[in-house]
Amino acid sequence: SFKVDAIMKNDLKIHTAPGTPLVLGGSSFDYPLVLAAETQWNSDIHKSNVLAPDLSNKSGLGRSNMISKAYAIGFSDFPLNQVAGSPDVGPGSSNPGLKVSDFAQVPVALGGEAVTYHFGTGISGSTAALLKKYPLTLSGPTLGRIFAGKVTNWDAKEISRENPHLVSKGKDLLPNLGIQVMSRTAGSGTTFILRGYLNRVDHADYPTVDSSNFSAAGSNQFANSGLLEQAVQSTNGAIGYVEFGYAIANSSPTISLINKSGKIVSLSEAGIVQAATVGLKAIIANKGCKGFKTTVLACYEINNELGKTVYPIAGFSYGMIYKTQTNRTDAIAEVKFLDFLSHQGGRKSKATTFGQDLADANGYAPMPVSIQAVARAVLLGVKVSGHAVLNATD
Amino acid sequence: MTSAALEAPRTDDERRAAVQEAASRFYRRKTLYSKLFLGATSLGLLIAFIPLFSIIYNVVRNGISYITWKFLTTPPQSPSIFHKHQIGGISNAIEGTALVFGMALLMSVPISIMVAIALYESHGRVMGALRTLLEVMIGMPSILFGIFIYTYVVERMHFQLTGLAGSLALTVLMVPLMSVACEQALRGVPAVLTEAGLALGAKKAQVMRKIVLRYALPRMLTAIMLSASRGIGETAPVLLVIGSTYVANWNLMTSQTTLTTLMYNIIQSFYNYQRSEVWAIALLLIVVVFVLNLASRIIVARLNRGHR
Amino acid sequence: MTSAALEAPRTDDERRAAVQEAASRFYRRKTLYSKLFLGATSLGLLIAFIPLFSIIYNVVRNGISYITWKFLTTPPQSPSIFHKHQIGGISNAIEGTALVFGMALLMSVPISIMVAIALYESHGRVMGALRTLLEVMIGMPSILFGIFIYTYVVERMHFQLTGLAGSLALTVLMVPLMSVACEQALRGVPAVLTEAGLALGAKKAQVMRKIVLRYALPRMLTAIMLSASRGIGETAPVLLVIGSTYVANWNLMTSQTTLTTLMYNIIQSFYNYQRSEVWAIALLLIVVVFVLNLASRIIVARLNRGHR
Amino acid sequence: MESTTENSTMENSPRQSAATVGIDPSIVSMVDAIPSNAPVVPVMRLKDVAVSFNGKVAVRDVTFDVGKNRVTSMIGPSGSGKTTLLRALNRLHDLTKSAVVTGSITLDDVDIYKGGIPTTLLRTRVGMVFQRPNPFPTMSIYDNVASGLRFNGIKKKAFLDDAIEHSLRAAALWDSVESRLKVAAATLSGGEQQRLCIARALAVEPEILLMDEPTSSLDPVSTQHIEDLLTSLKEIVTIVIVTHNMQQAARVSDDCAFLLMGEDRAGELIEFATTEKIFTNPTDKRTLDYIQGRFG
Amino acid sequence: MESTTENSTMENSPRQSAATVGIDPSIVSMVDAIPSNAPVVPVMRLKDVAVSFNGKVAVRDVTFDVGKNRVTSMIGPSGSGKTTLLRALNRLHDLTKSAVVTGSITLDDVDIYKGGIPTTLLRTRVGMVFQRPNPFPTMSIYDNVASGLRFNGIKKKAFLDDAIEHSLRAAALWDSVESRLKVAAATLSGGEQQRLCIARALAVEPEILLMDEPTSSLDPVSTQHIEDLLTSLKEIVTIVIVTHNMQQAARVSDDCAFLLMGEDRAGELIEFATTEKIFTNPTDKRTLDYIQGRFG
Ligand SMILES: Nc1ncnc2c1ncn2[C@@H]1O[C@H](COP(=O)(O)OP(=O)(O)OP(=O)(O)O)[C@@H](O)[C@H]1O
Ligand SMILES: Nc1ncnc2c1ncn2[C@@H]1O[C@H](COP(=O)(O)OP(=O)(O)OP(=O)(O)O)[C@@H](O)[C@H]1O
Ligand SMILES: [Mg+2]
Ligand SMILES: [Mg+2]
Repeated sequence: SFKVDAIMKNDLKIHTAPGTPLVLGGSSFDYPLVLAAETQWNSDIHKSNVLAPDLSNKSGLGRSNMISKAYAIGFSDFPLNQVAGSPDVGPGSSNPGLKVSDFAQVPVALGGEAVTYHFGTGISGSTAALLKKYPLTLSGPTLGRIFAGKVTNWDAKEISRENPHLVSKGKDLLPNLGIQVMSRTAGSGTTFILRGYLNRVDHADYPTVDSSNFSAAGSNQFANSGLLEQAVQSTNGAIGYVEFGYAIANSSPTISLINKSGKIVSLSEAGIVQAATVGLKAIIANKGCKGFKTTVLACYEINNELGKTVYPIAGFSYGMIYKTQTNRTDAIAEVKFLDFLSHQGGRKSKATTFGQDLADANGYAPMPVSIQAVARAVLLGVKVSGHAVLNATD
Repeated sequence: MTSAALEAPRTDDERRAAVQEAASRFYRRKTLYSKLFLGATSLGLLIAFIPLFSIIYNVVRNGISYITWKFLTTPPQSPSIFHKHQIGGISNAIEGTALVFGMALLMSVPISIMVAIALYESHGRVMGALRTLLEVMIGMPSILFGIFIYTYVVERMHFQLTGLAGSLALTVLMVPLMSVACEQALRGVPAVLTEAGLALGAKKAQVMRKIVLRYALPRMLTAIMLSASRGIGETAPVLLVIGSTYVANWNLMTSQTTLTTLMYNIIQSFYNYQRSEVWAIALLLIVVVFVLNLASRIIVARLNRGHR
Repeated sequence: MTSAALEAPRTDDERRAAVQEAASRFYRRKTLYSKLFLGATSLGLLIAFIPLFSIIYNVVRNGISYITWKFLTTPPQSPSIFHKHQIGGISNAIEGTALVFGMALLMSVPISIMVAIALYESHGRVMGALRTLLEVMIGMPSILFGIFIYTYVVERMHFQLTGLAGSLALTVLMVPLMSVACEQALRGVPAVLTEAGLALGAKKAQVMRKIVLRYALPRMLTAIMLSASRGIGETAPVLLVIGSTYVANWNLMTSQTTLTTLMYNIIQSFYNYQRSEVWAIALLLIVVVFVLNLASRIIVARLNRGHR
Repeated sequence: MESTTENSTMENSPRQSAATVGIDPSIVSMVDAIPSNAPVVPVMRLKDVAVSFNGKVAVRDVTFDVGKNRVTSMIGPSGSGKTTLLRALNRLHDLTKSAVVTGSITLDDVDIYKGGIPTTLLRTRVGMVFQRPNPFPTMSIYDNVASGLRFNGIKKKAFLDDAIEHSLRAAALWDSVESRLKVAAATLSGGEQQRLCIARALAVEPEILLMDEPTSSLDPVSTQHIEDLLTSLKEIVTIVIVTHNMQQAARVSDDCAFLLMGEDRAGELIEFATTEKIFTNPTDKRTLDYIQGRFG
Repeated sequence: MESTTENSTMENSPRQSAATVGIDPSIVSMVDAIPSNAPVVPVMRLKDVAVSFNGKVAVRDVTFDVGKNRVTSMIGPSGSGKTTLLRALNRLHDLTKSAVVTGSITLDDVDIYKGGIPTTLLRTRVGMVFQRPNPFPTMSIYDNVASGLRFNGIKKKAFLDDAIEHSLRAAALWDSVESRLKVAAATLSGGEQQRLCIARALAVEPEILLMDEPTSSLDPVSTQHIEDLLTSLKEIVTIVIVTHNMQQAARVSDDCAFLLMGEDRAGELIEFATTEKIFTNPTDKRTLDYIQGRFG
C-alpha cells in the first residue's frame, strides 16, 4: 500500500532555466492536458520558455525519442517494458544496455476514451433527432467485433439489438451504411488502452485483439488523435477512438457503452474517476500487475471495471525521464514540471493552479490523490550525481 | 588615327614590353589563384556529395534486403508484441501510389498543356498576372494544397478521405509546376518555325498542333517528368486527405496509402524493426525516379534523333 | 529542271487553281477548328485557375483578419476548451523560419554555386553520373531527407531536435535543386564570351569569376530564388527533425518551429477554431513568396539593364 | 566594289553623273546580262505603305508595283526596313501586337489589309522564304514539302505525291532527295535545306514568293545554286527578294527598290526602278552614293 | 565573280592559264594596289600542322610562315578548316577535349605546344578577334578594353587609362566613345562593337592578331571601316585574317593561304604565296578554280 501524502507547498520555480527549452512529445492521449499545463508552467510561473510545445504524435515515438534523448520528457500511455516481444530496453531491443528501472515513469493524466462516430449525411433528420435523445449504445463484445472487422454495417443485428429505441414501427432506423474503422498507426497509446479494454471483455467470438491497430477491419490509420478525429468527423459511417477531450473539442457524438455491470454509461468525468477508484483498489490488492516486474505502479490498467457508474475504457498516461541525470538544471526543470503536471494545487488555498487542476477543463479526470502520491514517489527517485532532485519536503 | 596613336607617350614596343613583363610577373599568382579556385570547387563538390552519397548508400544498404517479390506484392501486417517481425509488404502503398498518382497525372498533364498553350499564345497583362500567380503557387508550401483540399473538398463537400482527394491535391500542386515548365518548352520553339507555318497559310491552331507542340515535345516530356517526380515524392499534401488502407483495392473513392505517406507513418512507428522498412520504400522510389529519368532521356534522345 | 517541272501532268495554272480552291473550301473548317482549339485552351485555363484562385481567395478571406502586428510579434498561447480564442501569435514560427531557412540558404547557396561550377567545368563520365545523381535527388520524396537527418544525425549522433537539423535537411534538399539550376544558368553563357576571355590571356578561374558568373548572375538569382521558395515551403523534411518552440529564441541549437511545421501542427490541433490560423500563415507565406518573386525580377531586370 | 584604278575618285566627286563615273563596271556588266522584258503587269501594288512598331515608324513612304513574273529586289543598308516591308506583304506582322501597317497593299486589286481576303488564304497566295533555312526539323523531307498543302486541307496522296515531286523539281532538289524523301529534313546540307524551304513554299503554288536574304547564311556554291534557280522560277511565280548583296540584286532582279534610313532612323523608299536604271543611272543622289560606296 | 560578258566561259575552259583568263579584273586590280613590301621576317612558323577532333582530321598539311607586320589571309570554302587552323595558333583548342593539334607551330622560334611558353602568356602575345562582335555585355566600354590588362594583373589606373585611349584610337573608336566610356558595351552598334573587340585585343599589345571573318556579320559601311583599319594596324601588329570574301583577302592581305577540303572531307593547305601571286598566277589548278568559281 502507498502512503498518500497531503500535498504541501511546492515551490514550483526552478532557479535557473535550462539553457535551451526542453523538448517534449509523444502520446496524443494526454496532449491537450500536457499542452495546457506547460503553457501555464511556462507563462504563468516562469514567464520564460523553459519547455518547448509538446509534439503530439504517438506514445511509441515519445518513448523512443526519450530513450534516444531527442525528447527530454517522453509521454506514453503504456509504460516502458523489457519483456520479450517488443522491448524498448534490455536484451533484444535496440537499447540492450538499459533497463526499465533506469527510467522514472510518472502518471500524469487520467483519461477516458471516447468512441466517436459519424453518420453525417447517411441518416435522416428524424433519426438524427432520435439519436440526440437516445445516444447510440454498444456493448464491449459488439465494439470488439466492429474493430475486428466482424461487424461491417451500421444496421447489423447486434447493433440494432443494443439500440431498441432506434426503431420506428418495427423498422430499424440505423442506416444501411458501411462501418469505416478509423485507427491509429502502430505505436499509439490510445490504441493500447482500447485494445486492453477489448481484450478484457468477453471476446469469445472474435480473435484476440493483439495488434496495435485494427488491421482486420482494413482500417484507416492516423499519426495522432487530432488527425484521426478529424477523419472520423468527415467520413460517413466512420467509427474511431480518442481521448475524451478530443471528442468535446470537436463536438463529436460519442457512443455510450454497456459496462461490466450491464449499465449504459456515456462518457463523463465521474465515470472515469469511478473506473480509476475501482481499478486502483484491485491493483493495490494484487500488488502490481503481471508481466511488468517493476516497482513502478505504471502498469495500472483500469479498463472494464465493475460498478454501476464506471465508464469502461479508461487509462493513465505517463511522463518518462531518465532516472539518473547529468545536467542539474535540466533535471530540475523536468522533475518540477512533472511534479506540477501530476498534482493538484493546495486544497486550502487555490492560489496556484496545478496540472491536475486543468484536467476537467481539458477533458480529463483529475488523478486520484493516491496516484498523485505515486507520481511524487517516483519523482523522488530522480537523481543528479547521487543527489535527489526533489526533496520530500519540497 | 594611326598617327594619333603614335603621339602616345611611349612607343608601341615599350608598351608591349611593359604589358608582357606585367603578364609574366602575374603569371604565378594567376596559377596559384586558379589552383585555389579548383580547390574550393572540389571542396564544394565534396561537401555536397558526402551527404548525398551517404543517403544513397544508407538507403541501399538498409533497404536492399527487403526488396523481394513478396514484399512488393503482399499487404502490410502490423507487428505486435507477439509477432514482431510480421511487417508484411507494401502492396497497398504501391497500388495507392499508382492509382492516386496516375489519376493526378491524367488530370494535370492535359490541363497543364492547355494552360501552357494559353500562356504561350497570349501576351496581355492578365496573362502576365496569371503567370506570376502560377509562379507564386510553385513557391507555396505544398501542405497548403493538402489543407485546401482537406477543408474545402473533404470537409465542406463531405468528400471523405479518399485517393481521389489525394489526386486532386497533387493535381493542384503539379499544374503550376508543369504549366510553367511546358510554357518554357513552347517558348523554346524558334520563331522562324512558327512563322514558316503561318507563311504557308496555316492557322495558329494548326501551327501549334503540327509544329510547336511537336517540336517542343521532348522538352515538354522532360518538364512533365520533373514535375511528376516532384509530385510522386510529396508527402504533406496527400497525408492530410488520403487516409490509408491496408489492402490494395484499386478504388479511388476509398482511402489509399501511398509510398510517401507510408514512409511518414512508419518512421513514427514505435517498432524499431519496422522503421528500417522506410529505407526499402525510399530505395523503391529512387529506382522509380531513376527509371523515369532514364526513360525520359531515352525518349527525348529518340525524338530528337536526326532533327536537331 | 524547269523543263522537267513543266512535264508534270497539269499546267502550273491548273495546279495553282486546284490548291487555291482546296484552300478556300478548307478555310471554314480551319476557322472552326481554331475556335474549338481556343475553346479547349480557355477551358483548360479555367479548370486550372478555379482552384488556384479559390485557394488564394480562401487564404486571403480566412487569413486576413488574423494578420495584425500583435499576431506577428507575440508567441502562441495554447487555447483550452474554456479559453478557446487564446491562440496568441506566431512570432516563434516567423523567427524559426528566418533562422532555419536563413541558415539553410547560407549553407546551400555557396555549396550549390561550387557544385554548379564544378559541373560546368568538367565533362567526364564521373561528372555525368554526378549530374544524374543530382537529378534523381531532385525527384526524391523530400521526407527522405528528413528521415536521413533524423536517423543519422539526430538519433545516431545524439544531435537532438534542433533548428540546425532542420537547416541540414533543407540544405540537402535544396543543394541538388540549386546546383542543377545554377549549372544551367552557367551553360547559358555564350561560349564566345569565355573564349574572348581566354584569348585575352585569362585563366579559366578568372574567366569564371569575371565573365561567366557575372553574366549568369541574373539567371542564377532566379534559380536560387525558385529553389529557395521550394525550400521555404517544405514541411515533411523539417517536421521530423526540428522539434518546436514557443518563443522566438534565435538559437539554432535549440528546437524551432517554422511556419510550415506550425501549419501542420495546427491543422491537426483538436481545437477547430485554432485551425483557421493556418490560413493566416499561408497568407503570410504567399506574401513572402510573392515579394521574393517580385524582388528577384526587379534585381534581374536591373542587372540585365543595358547589357542584353 | 571599288573601281579598277583610283580608290579615291568617287569620294571626291559625288556629284558626277552616275552614268559616266563611279559605278563598278562589273556590276554594270551584270545588269547588261538581264534579258529585255515583256510588258510589266502589276500583280501587287504598294501605296504609301508604312510600318511602325509601338508607334515608332520603321519604314514608310513606300509606293511601287510588283510586276507579274518578274523578280523585284529590295536593297538598302541594315536597318532600312527591308525585312519589315517584306513581311508586310503577307501580313506576317499580324503576329506582332505592336506592329501597325498603314497605306494600301493590293493583290490583284484587293486590299489585303481591308478584309478582302482571309489572311491564311493570302498567305497561300503570297509565300515566303526566310533568311535562314528553316525546314520543320520534326518532319521528313516529304512532310516538309507537303505541310503547306496539308495545312490547307489537301490530304489526297496522289495529289501530294505529284505536287511534291513538282515543287522539289522546281527547287532543283528532286534528283538528290528522290531516294530519301522519308528522311528527316535536318540531314540535308544548308544549301539543300534552303532549297527545301523554297520547294515547301512553292508546293502551295503561290502567285508571289517573298524571299528575305535567302542566301545570306549559305556558302558561295549553294548561293550560286539558288541564284540559278530564281531565273527559272520566275516563269511560274513572281518573286520579291531582299538582299544585302548588290551584285546579287543586279544579277537576279528585274526591278529594284532602294531603301534608306532617314534622319529619324525610319527607313524610306528612295527609289524604285528597273534594276538596269538603278545600277546605271539612278535618279536620286543617295542611290548613287550607296551603289558607289558598295564593294565586294 | 562572273566575267564581264559571257557567263559560261569559265566553266568551259578551266585549264586556261590564270594569268591570262578567268580572273575577275576587279580583283586583279585590287591586288595591284598593294604596296610592295619590305623583306619578310617570319614571326610565327607553321610546319605540318594538323588538327583533328575525336581522331577525325579537320585540317592538315599546313606549312607556312606568318611574316612580321604583314597581313596573312586564309581563304577557302566553308568547312575547309580555316577557323580550326586559326584557333590552333593561340591554343584555343585546348578547351576542346577531343581536339588534337600535331606538327609544330613556333612563335619567335619557341614551339607554342611544347611548353616553352605558358598558354596564358601565349595568348597575350597572340590576340584574337572573333566572327561576331563579342564584347563582354556585363562590362562598360572602358572595362571591356581594360579586361585583358586586368586579367594580366595590371590595375594601375594611369596605365589603364593610357592604354585604353591608345587602343581605342588604334581601333578608330576613340572619338565616338570618348565621352561615354562608362556606358555598357552593348549600347554600341554592331560595327562599333567589332571595333571595340579589336581595341580590346589590341590593349594587351599582342604581337600577332588573329581575326576570324571579323566583318562577316557586319553591314558594308562597318566592313569598310574595319578594312581601312587593318592597313593602319599592320604597322603595330602582325595580322592573320580568315575571310570568306576573296575581294577582302585581295584588298587587305599581303600573303594568302588557300585551304580546301580533300576527298576525305579534311581541309588541307593547297597553296600559300603572296596575295598577288595567288590572285594573278596561282600554282595549283584548284586555287585557280576556286578563284574563278568565286563571285560577288
Ligand atoms: N518586331 C519589331 N519590334 C520593334 N521594332 C522592330 C521590329 N522588327 C523590326 N523593327 C525595327 O525596324 C527597323 C527595320 O528593321 P529591318 O529588320 O526591317 O531592317 P532590314 O533592312 O531588314 O535590316 P537587315 O539588313 O539588317 O536585315 C529596325 O530599326 C528595327 O529596330
Ligand atoms: N569542336 C569541333 N568538334 C568537332 N569537329 C569540329 C569542331 N570544330 C570544327 N570541326 C570540324 O572541322 C571542320 C572544319 O571546320 P571550320 O569551322 O574550321 O571550317 P571553316 O573553314 O572555318 O568554315 P566556315 O567558312 O564555314 O567558317 C568541319 O568539318 C567541322 O566539322
Ligand atoms: Mg532584314
Ligand atoms: Mg570559320
